[in-house]
Amino acid sequence: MFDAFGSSALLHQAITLLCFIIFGVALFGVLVKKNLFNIFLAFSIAEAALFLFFIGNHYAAQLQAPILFEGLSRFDPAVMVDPLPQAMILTTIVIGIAVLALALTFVIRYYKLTGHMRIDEMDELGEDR
Amino acid sequence: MFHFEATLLAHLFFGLSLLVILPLLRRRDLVLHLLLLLSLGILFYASSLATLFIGWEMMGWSSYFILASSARVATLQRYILFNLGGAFALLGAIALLYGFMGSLEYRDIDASLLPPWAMNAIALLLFVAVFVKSGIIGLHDWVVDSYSEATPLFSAILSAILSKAGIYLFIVMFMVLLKEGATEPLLFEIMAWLGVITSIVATFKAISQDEMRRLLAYSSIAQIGYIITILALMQGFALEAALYHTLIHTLIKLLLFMNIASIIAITQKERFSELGGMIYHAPVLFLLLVIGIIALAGMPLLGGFNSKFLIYTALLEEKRALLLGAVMFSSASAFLYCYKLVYGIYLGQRPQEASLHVSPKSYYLPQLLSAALLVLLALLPSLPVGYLSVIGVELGFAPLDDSNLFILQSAFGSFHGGALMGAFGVAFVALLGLLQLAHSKAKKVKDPLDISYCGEVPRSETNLHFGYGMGYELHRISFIAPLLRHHSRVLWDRLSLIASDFSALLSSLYSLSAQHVTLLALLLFTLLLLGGQ
Amino acid sequence: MLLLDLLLMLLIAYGFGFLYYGLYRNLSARVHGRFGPSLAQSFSDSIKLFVKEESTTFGWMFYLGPVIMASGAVLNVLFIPFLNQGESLQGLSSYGNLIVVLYLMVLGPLGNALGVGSSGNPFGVMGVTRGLTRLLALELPFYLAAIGVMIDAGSADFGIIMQAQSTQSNMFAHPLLFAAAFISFLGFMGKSPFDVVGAPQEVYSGPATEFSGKFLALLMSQSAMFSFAKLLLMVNLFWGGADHLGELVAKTFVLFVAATFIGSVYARFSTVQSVEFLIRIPTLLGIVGLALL
Amino acid sequence: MSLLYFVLLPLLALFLMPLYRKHLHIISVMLNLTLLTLALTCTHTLPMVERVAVDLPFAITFVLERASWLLLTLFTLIMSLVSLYHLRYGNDKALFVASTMLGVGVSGLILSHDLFNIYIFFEISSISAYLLTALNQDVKAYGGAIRYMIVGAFASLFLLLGIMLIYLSIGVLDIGAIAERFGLIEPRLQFLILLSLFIGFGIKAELFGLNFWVADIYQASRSSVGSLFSALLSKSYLFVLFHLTYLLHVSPSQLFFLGLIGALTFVAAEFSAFKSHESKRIFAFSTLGQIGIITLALSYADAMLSAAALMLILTHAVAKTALFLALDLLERHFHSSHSTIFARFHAPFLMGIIALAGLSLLGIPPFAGFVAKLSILTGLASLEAYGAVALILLISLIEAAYLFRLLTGFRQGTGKERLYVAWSHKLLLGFMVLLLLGFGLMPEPLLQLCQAAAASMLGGNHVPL
Repeated sequence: MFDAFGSSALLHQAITLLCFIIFGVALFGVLVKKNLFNIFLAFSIAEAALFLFFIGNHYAAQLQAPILFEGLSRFDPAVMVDPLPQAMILTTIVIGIAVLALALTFVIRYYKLTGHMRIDEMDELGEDR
Repeated sequence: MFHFEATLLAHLFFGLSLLVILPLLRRRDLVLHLLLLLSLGILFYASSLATLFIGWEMMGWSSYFILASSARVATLQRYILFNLGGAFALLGAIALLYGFMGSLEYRDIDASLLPPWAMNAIALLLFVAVFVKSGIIGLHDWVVDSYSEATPLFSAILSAILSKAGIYLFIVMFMVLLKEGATEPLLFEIMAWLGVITSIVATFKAISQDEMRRLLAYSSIAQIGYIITILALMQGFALEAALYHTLIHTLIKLLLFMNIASIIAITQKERFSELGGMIYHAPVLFLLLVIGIIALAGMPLLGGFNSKFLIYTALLEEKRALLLGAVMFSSASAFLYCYKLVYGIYLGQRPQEASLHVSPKSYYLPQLLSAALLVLLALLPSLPVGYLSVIGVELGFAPLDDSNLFILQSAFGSFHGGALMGAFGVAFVALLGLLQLAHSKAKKVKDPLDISYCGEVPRSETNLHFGYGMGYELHRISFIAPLLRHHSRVLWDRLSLIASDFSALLSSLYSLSAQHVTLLALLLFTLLLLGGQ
Repeated sequence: MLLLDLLLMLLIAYGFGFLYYGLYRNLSARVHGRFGPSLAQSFSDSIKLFVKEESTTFGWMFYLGPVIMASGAVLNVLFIPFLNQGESLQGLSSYGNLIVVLYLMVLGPLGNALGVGSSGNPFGVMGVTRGLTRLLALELPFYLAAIGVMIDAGSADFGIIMQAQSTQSNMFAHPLLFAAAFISFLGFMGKSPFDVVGAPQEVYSGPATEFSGKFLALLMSQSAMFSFAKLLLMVNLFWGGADHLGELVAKTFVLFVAATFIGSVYARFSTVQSVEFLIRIPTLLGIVGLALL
Repeated sequence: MSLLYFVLLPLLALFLMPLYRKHLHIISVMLNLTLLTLALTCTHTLPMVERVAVDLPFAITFVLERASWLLLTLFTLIMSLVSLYHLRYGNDKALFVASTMLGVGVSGLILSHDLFNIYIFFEISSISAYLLTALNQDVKAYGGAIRYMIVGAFASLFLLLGIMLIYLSIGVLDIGAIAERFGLIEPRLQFLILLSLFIGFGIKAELFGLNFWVADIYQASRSSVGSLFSALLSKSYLFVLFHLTYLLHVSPSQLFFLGLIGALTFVAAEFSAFKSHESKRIFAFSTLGQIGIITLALSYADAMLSAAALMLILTHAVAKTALFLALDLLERHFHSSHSTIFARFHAPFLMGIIALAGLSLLGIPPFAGFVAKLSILTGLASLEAYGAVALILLISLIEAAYLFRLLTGFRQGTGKERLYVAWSHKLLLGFMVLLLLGFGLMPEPLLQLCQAAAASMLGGNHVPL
């Protein structure tokens, strides 16, 4: 699919650029959105952008997926893509989902207690409270 | 060289004062008082700067917690902040010294290795520590409030003992450890003048006080001002004079504060305006107080003169005429508050309404002991000289001559305590006898209101005790009034106001919403990214 | 021998004290254009008061006040040498020194102040307060001058101070110091313009308010002796002392007359005025004098 | 003896929860004491390296050297103390889960020798911290937890970015290997990586500019949780931050920058506390202040100063734990943590504990806090950093002002309530204060441990692959 890019370097640059645009958008969301749900969603987008950036930069058009089957009995960097980033990202996704779930739980509980989920109306903490 | 710490001051403070006062204390503060005692021990027997500092700080906080049972919050804040400020200055000096010596043991300290700038910086820091503890004017705010708000007994400890810690620190640091250091002489010159200015200002402030213990607190500041001045000469005879005065002042302040504690116990009153005429209710206390103030005023016939004499002759020997003039001026001004103290409490007319309690008998013991020692020292002024000289000799100074205990020797003359006492005694008895034998009979008035009063007869509600306001006219004297009008407290209050404004500003940062916090973090990231390249 | 010497000193001081007192009343009356009482008036007053039938007392401290005051005066006389040489009329001066005497001078007044205070009369205390307030400023120039003299002589001992003046007396060697001390001295002698303490126009009688009969007699006698002691002090410090009794009388007399004349022509300062004046002029003189030392 | 125990045992305890769900408080105590014992038995076998490897790139490496051992021991000690404290309050599932996970997280953080593992433990400890914050299950708790999560998620984004950039540029994650090859990276990218890591760890280590959330979080959580945050969490991040800093041989100007940040942290926190009336916020600010000093001291990369900083970490952790636990007692009684509660109770023992721990916190002799502070000051002085000495001394006055204002309440006011303190709590708190006093009077053994730890931390403990 990415054969049109010809070389990996160009491809990587394109991916990097794209990912950081997404990352920027997500950060914008984090900083500007007032709804707590939207904020955590923005965090998920930002994470996703980073995942894409990392995986994308390790993709090489000529190499195979790092899966051990059909004669591939060992990890060989010459033949297959570096498997480590994929393992890392898998782990990170799991963590990210766990954190998101926890965050949303808190948001729901918070909503039930206060009737709102707007960050600019959170005033329960601070001096003399 | 270093068994110095174990000699005079330690014995003096332990033996005399605390042990006299300790049995009198309420049980629940006993632990804290014992801690205080322990801290003094650590301070005096330290052999390294770290241990010295431990004693110094323990003394600060244990006294703070004792004080906390009776003083107001603002007073306590001032007490601990000034004390810690001094302590941290000391810590700074210790750290600086360590930077050059690589050790905190006394024996490893060789001040001759210090470059002049470091020696001067250390000296300045130590000055701050000493000055705060001694209540040098401008840094004295904490002294007066804490003395007047402590329990009456603790005031005695504060004034008689803890106020001397600054002097001890000065002697240990400058005369023992840093003797070889190249301290700028100008610093000592400034210190000498600061001491005497302190004593003058504090004396005037003392005169204009209406509360007994505030008066005595200012008096303590003034007396310690002399000691600071005399120590700044950095001479052996000056050291002896300073130590002698320390001894005398400890005795006097113990006597006076205990006396006032008795009065407070009897009358439950603190102000001259509410007291008066106590002489015929408590004649023994009156006599004890008179002994105290005569000694405090530094008059002959009581021990107070001995140290004054040594101080004056030390200043004469150094040919510091103006300094001596200022010291003597302050000393003469002290007569006024001495008289105010005795008049306001014991003399004049007794206010109507008061009901009287009984003073605890145990309060008399320290007073009697101090008074007896003051009389003894008047008779034998050279009695402690040998003891004091030990310290000077250890530090390499020549000892004072004490071959005849009756005679106090100095380079500028001497006097014979026994002759003074004897002459006064003979004259007193002879004149008293003359008066007694006179044909004329003394008739005691029945009614204390039977006085010559501009041809009128005062009634019982007439305020006849307005003499307690003596010293108020100082406010009308052009060069004293500004001293009484201005308080260094304003300066410190403003400083604390600035700090709390700054604090409000900063703490508002810590109440930002999570989004703003992340925004700031992102900004920091961006700034560093752009700027840090 | 010593005892006899001491008694002689007291007697001289007593006699000349009352003589000068009488002279003072006469001289100032003449200056004011009056005749004044006889020379012995004060002395006979004191004797008369002493033998009065009754004198009022307010208690034991009131009783002791004049005694302490008089003892102070006696001590002053005994600790200041009358002559600058020889064995006689030296009193106890070898047991003390100038600093001792300077402080002894305050002892008596303090004892008296205790007596006055115990009477409960507010006017007495008012006088004492004025006296003490004035004392603040009064002592400063005198102390400065005394410091100058002591540093100059290298000792606080009277003998050495007087010996140091054998070529030139301090009065001429250090005129500024002398001027400072002399102005203070006027105050110590209770002369105008510094006599606000006991001035009847100002305070209802001042410190002596409640004293009567033998107490007042004792106070008058000690005042006479004390005045002589002060004259003596000035002579010793600034005029080289006296070689013999005649010189002593002459010198004290000159000093006394000068003080009386000045005191007779000046108006009275209020307490505040006298403090401000004393701190400004004589203190400045003293400081300059010390700087020139 | 395997280092994995420090991670696996707690996890095992969590998995087996259904077996003893009624006795979680007891299990927690047993678990933490076991871990403490294990940590102590490691003393003679340091340094230890443990590698669980499938194939080389997939290896998980744990390293325990002197510095991390010191912290590990501290963490297990504090965990034990806190779990002992909770023994009286019975079974608490949420607390058990969250605190045990926190233990896993912080132990993993300091043991891991692999950047990605650090990230994982970073997240584990973060999640457990969020849980701990929300423990009270009220508006404050959830509000605080949500704030915490927003800031925390932001931090982990940057940490992840940094790790990704490192792997993209040199293809290794083992810290030792990174240290060897870090110089090969293009300088500008190097800077970006360092900056990302700094933001990631800096937020969690509560450094100035990144720490404006801290007071709110401490206020939202229970006081007993505050002790975990202040003694364990921030210190573990700080340790990793400086471990990396030393290993990556950052430039002197960057170290200076860290020192500056430390000083700012200190100043800003102490000033902020000056006006505060909420005791949990005050303690939070005081923690920040200490972190500032520690950062300042560590930024000099000097053996003596680092030892002093480690000493401060230890003494501060114990003192703060004692204070927070005592505050927890008060909070349970008064249902408030406003500073006025200090004047409303009468309990001599508790007051003594608070006062003495407060003194140690302030660095006042004869407590261990003083030894730490003195070592830092003398260390700074011997490096001729007199400005830093002056700053610490001056600002400490502000610290004294607010701490003593709290303590003043003890002897003031009327109508105090008698507060009953259980003997077990007395024993526990007394033990902590005795620890502080003991190490204050005999600091030598602890100082030596700290010096050894600092040497190993600065020495760059590369583990050969």
